[in-house]
Amino acid sequence: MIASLFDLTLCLLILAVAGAAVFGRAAFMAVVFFIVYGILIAIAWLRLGAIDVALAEAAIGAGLTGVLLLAALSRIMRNIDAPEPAPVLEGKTIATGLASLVVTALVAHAFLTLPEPRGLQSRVTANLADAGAENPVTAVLLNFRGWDTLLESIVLLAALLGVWTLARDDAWSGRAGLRHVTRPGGVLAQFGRILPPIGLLVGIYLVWAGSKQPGGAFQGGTVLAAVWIVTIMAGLMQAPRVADRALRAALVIGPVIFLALAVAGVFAGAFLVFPPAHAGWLILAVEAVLTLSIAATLAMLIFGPPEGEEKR
Amino acid sequence: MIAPSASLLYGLCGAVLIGLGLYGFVAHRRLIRRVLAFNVIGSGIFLLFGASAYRDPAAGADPVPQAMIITGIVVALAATALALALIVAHARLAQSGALPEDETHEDGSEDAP
Amino acid sequence: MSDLFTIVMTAAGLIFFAAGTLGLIRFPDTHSRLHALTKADNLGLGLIALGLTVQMPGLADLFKLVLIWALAILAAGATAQLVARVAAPADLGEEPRSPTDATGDGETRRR
Amino acid sequence: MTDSALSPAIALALILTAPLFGALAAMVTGRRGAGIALATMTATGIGIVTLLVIIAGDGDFTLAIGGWEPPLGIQLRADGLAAGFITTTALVMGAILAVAGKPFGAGATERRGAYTFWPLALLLWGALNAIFLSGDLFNLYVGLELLTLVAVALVGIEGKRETLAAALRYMMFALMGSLLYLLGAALLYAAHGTLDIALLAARVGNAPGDIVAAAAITAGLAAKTALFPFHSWLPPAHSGAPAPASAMLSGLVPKASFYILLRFWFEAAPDIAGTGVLTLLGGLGALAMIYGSLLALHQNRLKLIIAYSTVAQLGYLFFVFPLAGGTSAAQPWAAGAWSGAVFHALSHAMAKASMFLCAGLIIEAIGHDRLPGMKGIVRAMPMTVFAFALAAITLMGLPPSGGFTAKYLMMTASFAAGQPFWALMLIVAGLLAAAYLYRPLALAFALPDADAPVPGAVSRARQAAPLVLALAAILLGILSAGPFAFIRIGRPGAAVEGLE
Repeated sequence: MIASLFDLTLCLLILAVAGAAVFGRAAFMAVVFFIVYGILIAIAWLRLGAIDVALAEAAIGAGLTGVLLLAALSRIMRNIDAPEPAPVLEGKTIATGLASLVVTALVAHAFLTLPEPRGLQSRVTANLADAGAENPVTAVLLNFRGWDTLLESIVLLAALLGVWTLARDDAWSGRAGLRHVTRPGGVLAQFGRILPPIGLLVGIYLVWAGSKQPGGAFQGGTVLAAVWIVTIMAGLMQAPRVADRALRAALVIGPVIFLALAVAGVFAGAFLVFPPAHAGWLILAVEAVLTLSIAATLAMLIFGPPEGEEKR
Repeated sequence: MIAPSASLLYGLCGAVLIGLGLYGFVAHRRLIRRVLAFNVIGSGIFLLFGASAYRDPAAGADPVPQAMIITGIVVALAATALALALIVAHARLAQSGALPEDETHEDGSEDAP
Repeated sequence: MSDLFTIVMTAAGLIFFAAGTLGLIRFPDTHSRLHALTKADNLGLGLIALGLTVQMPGLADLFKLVLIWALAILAAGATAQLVARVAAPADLGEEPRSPTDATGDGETRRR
Repeated sequence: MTDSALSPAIALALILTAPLFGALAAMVTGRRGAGIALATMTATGIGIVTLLVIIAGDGDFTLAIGGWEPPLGIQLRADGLAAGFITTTALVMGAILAVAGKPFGAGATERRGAYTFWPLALLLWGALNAIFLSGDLFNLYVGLELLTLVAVALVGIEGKRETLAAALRYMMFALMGSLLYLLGAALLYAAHGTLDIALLAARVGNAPGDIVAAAAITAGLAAKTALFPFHSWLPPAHSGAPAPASAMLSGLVPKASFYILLRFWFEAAPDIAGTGVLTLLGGLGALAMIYGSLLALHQNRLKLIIAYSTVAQLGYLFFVFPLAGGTSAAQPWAAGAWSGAVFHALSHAMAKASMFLCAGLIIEAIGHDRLPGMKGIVRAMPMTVFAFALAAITLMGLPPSGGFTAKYLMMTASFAAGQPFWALMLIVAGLLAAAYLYRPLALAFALPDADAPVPGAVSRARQAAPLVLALAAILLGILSAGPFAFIRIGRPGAAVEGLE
């Protein structure tokens, strides 16, 4: 559809906010602008007809990445008392500026000279009937390119393992992340009691609706992770210990069941096969279990490595 | 000037974001700013990819790139989480948010590369 | 007729948003800024939501719109309280609170 | 053999999922990592043997995942090249996990290092197998990202300040590398509607979009293979990590990104590059070789010498592009150069892993890896020094090692191609490798100082693992006829009839 004035203003706004995020003087301001940038990109995805991606971008791209950046920034500020150094090296800036312009021009030229679109829309809709999900994006994610999604859920686990590797040896038995100080009757405690019921409802609905309308395991998992984080920040629950068996089982259950299904597919002739007759409920089962693992992994990624007692 | 299609506009916006993020990634010395720039480049690439999937609105947005972009966003989050955890762990030991070779002394003079 | 109602309502909402942003820029310290933001923006959001209610095709969408508005108000109220609590000493001229102070709410501290 | 349609799927399922199952199991049961690794080795071993028998029997085959043919679905491709890399990876991982049993063994309580090493190592193995078998560029991206995240975590596993800095530097290069690769893949899909390597071969022309995409993919993968301008992260990262991790990082991880370069340049876009670009890649490889060797010459820490040697050896892997790259039309010498590069990649994987494992055992015995401390170590650890020497022979490219076969193939190809410069570079590489590997060996055989502390005892079983690896690298040279024919099964027609 023809680009309306709204698209133009949105693009200019995106570029302005991205500029502020990249060139901003203070790191905190840059992170705040980055979160706003993430929301604007999510709106851009709506204009490009990709609602699933808009959900993912808003939940993961802006939300979780923003929280990760803020958490990391506050922990770094704790350790560094050095003043904010000059953000940009004068010497290198001209050369890098030119290089970035050249890259932008090359990429824009490559984009402008793309041949006629050869999308796979027709092929996807043709096979949608026996893919087990009416939402084409979920069908691609879980069935047509299910191997990508399986590896991707293991990438999340690998990142969590990497984060746990960075714990100090003596802190290994401690609880994950920093201790949250909350006044019992305070605002955050109340907030932590009101939000979880709604969050659980929305998260599970997102996963359930994923097979017919936009939604799915990753978007739903992110909402559920946020609910767990809020309850812990509100002091209603303690962050789990890394050695906690139930936590580890929850982290691993999704990929394990998906892998088991992949191997079971061998008897139906090929690797990772969803027989069309049962594809519907099989995909829902996999999505449910995957959501549990994704929610647990994302929340543990936000909490960070286990922190032992601080030796003052 | 013929009115550009929406996908063309967002595609070019993605290209500019890539350039912007690349500049930020190379020019900044503080690692947290470089991770932020990495995320800007990543969303620029995905925007370009998503725009190329919507070039003919009649056929609707191609679901295969959408699935790849969602996978890409989650993988970018995993990489960002690990990078930030490394930066925090390094900052705790080295009292600095930058790599040793990018460190500047108190008087702001650049140490020998 | 309903479009006219939407246009009037959203325009009013936008005016409040503009007022809130103006307050954010002009006011000297965090507390007055918070005051401007929460008052103007929440009202602006309410007006826009109200304006959109007539456009909603079905009851379910209407309920979703109200849910969005309620959650936004809840989040805005809670965060404003937290920011106010953290910024309190700086506004009252004291030096910012040391991390080990027990009265903090929602802060994180080493285990 | 049971119904033959079933066994290829079983073989691939075992190879792809066994290491991943092992990693997930090791993540839950904290202290039985070593046992799970053993079980994974047997399961994957069975899968690999079945795969080798199938490919040797009825040649290469493809398997559409979920039954969805490309361009919709992802296609796995199992040919001689893939089976060669998978077998070598299994052999190297087996030796590494055997040696890692002690330093990362399960103590009374669960320790951080002992807990995280096993899942990370098995995830690395799973990622490698997924990359070697995949035929889809985006699937290769996800596999490569899994490999990189695990590799960065392994570099930082000891948690000291310099290893964290090394892991961060590696992470920054890796992040930029994967972004460039992603940009290339996105442009290719936008232009051709598929990312399957076989389908791309027919569709990729030299439109501007394809050229920018190829440049982005090559630059991204070059950053991950530490080619010359992007090599600065490798030495501190590989020398800082514990020895079993360094063996994986140096021996296997860069091979995955080089493997994808081979798949892309020789199967997805054979005609896209002009000779200029190919000579540039070869030139950068030569620069890496010279730079790495010269710096290895005056390091005084054993692991740093071996790490700089990796930069050098990875460098002249890239000679394959000027020699065999370019037009897909049959060039008489192309097969020789291509097989030479694959031989070099496989023998380097085994020899380098063996060398890092030997270095690890020596460090366990004398407590540090400064060269003077190695004086007269041969008396205390004859097997380890013998393995180190065999591995050194392979890296120098002396007969009868696999390294020599690789050099021989590439040199004859460079003379046949009328570009003797690369042959000269290969000779210089061999001489420099001899120079920087001679110093540790000379010290090992020298008379120990009178007051030198007695090196600790290291169990013979653990010394056997690097010896087996070094012998395998030598055997690759002696019995090179078999592997030479095997890795060329399933090669695109153009390069098969080459130097007979």
